[in-house]
Amino acid sequence: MIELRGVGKVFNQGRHNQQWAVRDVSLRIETGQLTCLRGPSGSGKTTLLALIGCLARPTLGRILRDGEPLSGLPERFMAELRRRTFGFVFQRFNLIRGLSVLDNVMLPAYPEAPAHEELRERALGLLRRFGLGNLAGQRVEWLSGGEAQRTAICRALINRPAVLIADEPTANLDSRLSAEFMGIAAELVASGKTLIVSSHDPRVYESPAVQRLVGLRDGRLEEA
Amino acid sequence: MRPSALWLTFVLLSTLLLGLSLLLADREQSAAAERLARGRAMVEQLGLTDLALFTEARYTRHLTQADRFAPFQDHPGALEHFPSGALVAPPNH
Amino acid sequence: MPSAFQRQRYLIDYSLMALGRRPGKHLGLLAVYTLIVAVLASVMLFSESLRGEARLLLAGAPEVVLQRLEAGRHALMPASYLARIEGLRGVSGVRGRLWGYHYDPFIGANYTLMVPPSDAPLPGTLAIGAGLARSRGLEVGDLLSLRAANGEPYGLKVAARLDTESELLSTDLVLLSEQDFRAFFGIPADHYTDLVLQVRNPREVHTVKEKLNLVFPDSRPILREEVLRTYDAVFGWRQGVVFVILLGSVLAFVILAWDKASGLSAEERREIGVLKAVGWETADIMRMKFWEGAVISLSAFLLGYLLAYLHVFHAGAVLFAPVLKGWAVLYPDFAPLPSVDGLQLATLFFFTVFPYTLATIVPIWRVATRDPDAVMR
Amino acid sequence: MPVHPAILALIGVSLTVSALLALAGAFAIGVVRHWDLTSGSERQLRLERLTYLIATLVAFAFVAELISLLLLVYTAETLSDQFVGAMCATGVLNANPWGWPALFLKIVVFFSGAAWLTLNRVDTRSRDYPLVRPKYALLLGLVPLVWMETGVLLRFLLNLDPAVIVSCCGALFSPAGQGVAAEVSGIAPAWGLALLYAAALPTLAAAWWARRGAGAGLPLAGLALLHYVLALVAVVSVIALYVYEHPHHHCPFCVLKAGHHFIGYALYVPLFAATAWALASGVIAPWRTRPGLRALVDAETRRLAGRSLMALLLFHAVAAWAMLSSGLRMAGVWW
Repeated sequence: MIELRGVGKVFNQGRHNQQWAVRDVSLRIETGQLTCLRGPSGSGKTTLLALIGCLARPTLGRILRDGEPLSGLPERFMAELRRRTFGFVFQRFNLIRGLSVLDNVMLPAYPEAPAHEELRERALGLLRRFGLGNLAGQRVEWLSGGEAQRTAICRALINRPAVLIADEPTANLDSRLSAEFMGIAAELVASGKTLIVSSHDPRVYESPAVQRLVGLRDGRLEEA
Repeated sequence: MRPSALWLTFVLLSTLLLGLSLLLADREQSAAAERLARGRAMVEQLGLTDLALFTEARYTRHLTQADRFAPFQDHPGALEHFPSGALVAPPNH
Repeated sequence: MPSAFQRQRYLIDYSLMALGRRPGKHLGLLAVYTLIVAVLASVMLFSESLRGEARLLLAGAPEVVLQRLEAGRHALMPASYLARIEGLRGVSGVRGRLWGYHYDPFIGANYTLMVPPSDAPLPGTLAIGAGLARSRGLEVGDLLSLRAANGEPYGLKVAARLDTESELLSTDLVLLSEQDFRAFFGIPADHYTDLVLQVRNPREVHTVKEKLNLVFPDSRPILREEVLRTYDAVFGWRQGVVFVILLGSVLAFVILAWDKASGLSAEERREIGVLKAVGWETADIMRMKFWEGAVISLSAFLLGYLLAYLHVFHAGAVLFAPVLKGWAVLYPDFAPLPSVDGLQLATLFFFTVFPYTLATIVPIWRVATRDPDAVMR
Repeated sequence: MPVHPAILALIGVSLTVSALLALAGAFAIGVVRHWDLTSGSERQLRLERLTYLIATLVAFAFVAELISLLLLVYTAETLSDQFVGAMCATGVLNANPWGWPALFLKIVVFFSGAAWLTLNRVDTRSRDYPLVRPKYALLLGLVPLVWMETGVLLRFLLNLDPAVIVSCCGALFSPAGQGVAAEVSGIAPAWGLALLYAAALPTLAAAWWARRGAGAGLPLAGLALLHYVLALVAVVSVIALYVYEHPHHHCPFCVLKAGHHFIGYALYVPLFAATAWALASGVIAPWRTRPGLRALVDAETRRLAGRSLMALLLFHAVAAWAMLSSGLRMAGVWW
């Protein structure tokens, strides 16, 4: 269970364009649930996801997971948490061009340095599970939107993370692929993963798969 | 085939070749021992002092016999102009 | 806990994949850097080989050569000096040497004419070096006629050809009898070119030198030690000079490496952000980037050295011939004796890898410590 | 000074290392002054990033120092034939008064570099950078040491004059002479060996115990230092004699020659490595008392002790092999 206490994040601290992206957010995210952050763009959804996923450090407040501090750790441990506990699916997928699909999926596991053969098998297994088995050798630049997102999902799952974070997953997808994504999301939650999704797309926050809806406006929690 | 496997094999292979070149050099040194002995005998017998590497001019042909200002003896204003002069410093005695 | 080596291997994987994304540029960079290292290594190997051979061959050089100087120029040595030297304590033997130069306009080459102290060719005949024979197309039995000091052609029959094995010493040598030498150059009977001395106790050679300086103020003793040190300096000097020049090109490469490491395109910077976002530590990114530099500089060192070894010892340093030959017509045909000095190898490795890596520390650090959350926006 | 590429390399390295250390020191001062882990401010983030740069600069300088130590000895060894009267590195180091200080300072910098990197490694592995202040204080102490070493080395290299007649190792390392080298050479081989093994056994035991138990860093470091000194004494007084198969040739540098199959490097590298690891485990030992650090320091000590043990065993194997396989038989004379 992830708990946020009075978390705030400011950008350009001390300069004229100082801006509080997230202000005094206190929130509990249950394990094994799909939590959706709803709010217009610029409401701090993405920043909040970054704080939860240890991509950034809060300026104020603390974030804990099962009582253990997530924020305020040296960068080395933040990276370790990103690698082992969290899996990320970015809005623009952020796949690394020039590398094959298989390589992209394996990348997050490089610092763990598992046996190479075992890692390859695990990656291929994931790709086959999401119907990308035959695209393993393909360069990621030539993938379609849906294929790219599923590759990103495989990459997020390679280190068997407990929590999956998806930022505006359906922003670049048509309704068929969005429905397909929500299906995958439901399936992942059913298999025990905790999912945190941010979106302002009704196909996401009105989907039955969402167990908890959190509203956000101008960096503050909206009293739902 | 992992890219690192390829590159590490290349490094291993060329390091072995490098080691081989060191061994080869040692072997060649000993193989050339009598040739060098014969050469030394010629030097001793004829009283030679220099290698016949740069035969363009007397001070480059017999470096050890020339001295610092030998190159400029042709006439006071002569500039030392042989290519080998660029490679060979006038001896310090 | 996977071994450190395993983790490094994965980082090398990524570095190579990253380099592989733009093969043209990186292979070009590697090729040029390898070429520079190859030239640097060739100069070192060639000089070291010649220095070694010179030291071995010239170990037989005369212990002391006494040269007479007139107005600062090399002059003939009167026979009277011989008698005066024999009286010197510490000198166990002395003999006069007869040698000189002759410019042959026919092929535009300088010959070294010399009278061997023992078993000299019969009067009217001569022995010639292999290089000379080759460039004049002379065989044993042919006649070689040169213009004597008095302007008349002076013909001698070729009695022998010196072995090509010793060309490094004898490529331009002409050995003839004392009688022919003196007639050819018009040198009076009681004069020699210079004197060669044997010293009873090699340790005393310095004291003998002092004595010679006192007794013969107009002449200059040259010790064998100085002969050897001259060749050490000659090849050492060339190594040093060429080294410093080529360091300029290594420096250019260092600036290139610095620029490549810091001048990352937006695409590459975003990629590093993605790597960090998916779980790579700053230290991993830095090591990966260092591996990128190490792959290029280490490969350049290994390839460059091996190419240089093949070039110098199997292709007879053919690329250096024009520089070494200069304007000499007579150039010894010799295969450099392979000799590799570990110190040079270590220095070569040092100058290839160290500056290249050093230049990239700060740029790599700056790139590796970017915020991962920039990727989300 | 002979224009030899190796000397250019040595000068290049020492100047670079001084510059790197100065840069690292400057950053360290900035970090120590404003360090406050609890604040999430951007300045704290920047300071944390700086620690990576400092660690990289020092690690790079340390590797460069290690290479230049080997290069210095190897250069002195190879250039010995250009120095009148020098038969090996000793002669070259005698060429002017800065030779030996340059070598000793390089060794001291090498050991302190190893210690700092170990301290840094423990600090970065813990959750709250506990050793930030002590480690950067040690770094600020290291900077002047490196500058002094660079100054001495430059004076040595720039004043190297081949024409100077130098006294070779025969003169320096002979019982008849005076000075430390002579006294060490004068020690009876039996005593030399006895002292070596008297130091070796407890050191090996300490390393073995440190590898299994906990918190044996300090005793291991102390014993290893003692063993290091006695090992060098043993090399000069007895081991070298067996390598040269000559009862009066005490020189510790001639073992580096190719003629002796570079056995010198097989002896010295493990000895230096073992001592460096042991000293490093000693440096981190006092921090066991800190709450968050006990487990980390113990794990690191076990790792270092294991490596130190391996290197010590290798050194003694090479030394024993050198003595046993030597043609010199001194039974009955020495023992």
